[in-house]
Amino acid sequence: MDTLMNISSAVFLLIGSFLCISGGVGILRFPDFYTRMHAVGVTETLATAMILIGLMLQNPDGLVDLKLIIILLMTLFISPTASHALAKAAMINGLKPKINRQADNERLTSSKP
Amino acid sequence: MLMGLYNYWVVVVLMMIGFYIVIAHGNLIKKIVGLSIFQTSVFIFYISMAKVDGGTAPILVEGIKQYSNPLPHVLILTAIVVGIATTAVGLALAVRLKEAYGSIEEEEIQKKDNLDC
Amino acid sequence: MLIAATIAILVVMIMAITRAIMGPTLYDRILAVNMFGTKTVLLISVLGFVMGRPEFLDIAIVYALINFISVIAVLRHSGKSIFKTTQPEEKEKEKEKNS
Amino acid sequence: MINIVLLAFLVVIAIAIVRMRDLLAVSMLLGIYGLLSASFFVTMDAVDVAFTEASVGAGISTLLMLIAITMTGRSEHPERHKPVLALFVVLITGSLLIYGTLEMPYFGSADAPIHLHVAPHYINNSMQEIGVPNIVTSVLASYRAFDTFGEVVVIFTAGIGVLALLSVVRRPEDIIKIDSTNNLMRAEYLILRIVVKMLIPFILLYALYVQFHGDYGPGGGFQAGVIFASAIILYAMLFGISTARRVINQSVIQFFAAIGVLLYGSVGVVSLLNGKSFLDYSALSADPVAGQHLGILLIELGVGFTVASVMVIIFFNFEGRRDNSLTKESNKT
Repeated sequence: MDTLMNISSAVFLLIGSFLCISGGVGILRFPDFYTRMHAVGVTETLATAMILIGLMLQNPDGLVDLKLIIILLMTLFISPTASHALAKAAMINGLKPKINRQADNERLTSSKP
Repeated sequence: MLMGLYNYWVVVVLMMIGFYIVIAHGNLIKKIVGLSIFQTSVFIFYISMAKVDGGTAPILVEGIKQYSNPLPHVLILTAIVVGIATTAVGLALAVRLKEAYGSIEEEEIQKKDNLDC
Repeated sequence: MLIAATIAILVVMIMAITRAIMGPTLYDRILAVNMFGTKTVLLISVLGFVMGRPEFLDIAIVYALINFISVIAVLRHSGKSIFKTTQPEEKEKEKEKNS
Repeated sequence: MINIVLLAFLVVIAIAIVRMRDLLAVSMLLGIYGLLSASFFVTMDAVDVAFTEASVGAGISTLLMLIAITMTGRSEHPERHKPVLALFVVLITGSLLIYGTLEMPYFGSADAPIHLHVAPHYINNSMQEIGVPNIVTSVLASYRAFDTFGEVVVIFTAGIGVLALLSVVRRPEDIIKIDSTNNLMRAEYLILRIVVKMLIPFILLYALYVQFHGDYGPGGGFQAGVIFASAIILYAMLFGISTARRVINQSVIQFFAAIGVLLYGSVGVVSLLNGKSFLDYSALSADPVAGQHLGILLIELGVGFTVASVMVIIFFNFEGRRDNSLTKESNKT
């Protein structure tokens, strides 16, 4: 039972770390603000959830698990809300998404027979 | 020696960065930012001194003998809240100066003062 | 495994700091700060387990609860001229004009 | 090991702050700086300090910077002359300080002078004398209570200072104008309003937990006050300052700020009248340990009142000033 818990906790932690890093690569490599925000916003909640679940499996103590669950719930509620607020603020203040129309058109025409 | 004094050297570097911002930049808000960097470096200095190798957080638990020094923690804990309150007073002064002089750049304020005399 | 998670979080922190310093717009920086906040929540919770005193999750809860106040502040004051951004391309055009 | 990495991050951020001209970006970097220093305090076992830094740095400090910058302008003028002299002074001072550190006991050594004098007494005897597991709380609120009293008075004075500098008297038509812009804002952010409305009770409840759990875990009046104030500030930002003022009247907050200091001081006076020294709580009850518990509870409550109300006063006055300058501009045009 103990080894099962340890292994599953390790798996959850590894998945969480991988998601974290992919979000980090996204914030570095993507071309403009909205795509970066997409990378962060999508990975953030799931990565946090995975790492926190991994931690929960490490420790069967009731109070610590309760605190971890509170953190998890709050992150699930707040993180998307913050992303929403930030995107809205950027939009109101006139930051336009970067659109490469030429490339889109080329792709459309090439896909047509 | 490098490992033993690394924390203190970083503290000195941060302190000097804050000091440099305060004396070299003319913008009052930037000066307040510099002051708060300086302040944080002092916090880091105190907390680094309080750490004991093998010690843990100073909250008594059965079975743990070695704790870090609680006294610097107390001093810094209050200093952080006092720090934000005094920073607020500094920002309020900057806001009033902006209303009175139309600028928060040191040189421009001095120029206006000299014109008034 | 906890060590691996800590290292991963630190690597992501480096990436967020890079983005916060590079910019280019204010919103990229706010995004980086926000991301850094959630990563700090994770780092503090993992550190509690690494150091063997996991009862100190209270600090992580504080960050989880009130970390987005600054984003709301930016949203509240947005629409004022001070937050208006010029597009990066426009900036480049202006530079070309000037030179 | 991890503290080395965090300190290196701090230096990088500080250098970036020096070079940056956009003040809003500087305030964002300062937010990262606060987050990093809180993580550093956790690695140094200073959980109470990290808690305070978290509650201050997560919300209020960045917020105040942002509001002040919206009033004073975003960009910093470049310096006219090269600051060679400043660099020279900084380098000289820095190298002298580094020279000073060479004599210091190494980081983490248990026999450094700082660990030999008072700290062992606190660590070994506080459980019998005070009966509180969190040594930081017992030092803060009992052994060095007079010191903390001074700090609370400083915070109170800072609140009065901001009030004197920024408070404005409004005409009724201005209030209506400000209200209408705020109402406009309220209609727009539906999602935010719902989430925040759901969140505020949790934040308030958590602040109360921090306030009363400070004897057993990290926490206490300072942190709880700041968290409580953050909840009110969140409400004020999303539902408008004037709505928030209707809920929590300005004069009531000022009253509470004074009540906190008064409560702290009067606990001291009561123990003085009972024949012990100022702020010696064992005078409060027949059993000294029970007296200590009662005293710590009361003065932490006083600290919480003062800190929370001063933070709310600071925020309300900054925002009120900003609204006022906006209406002045619109009246001119």
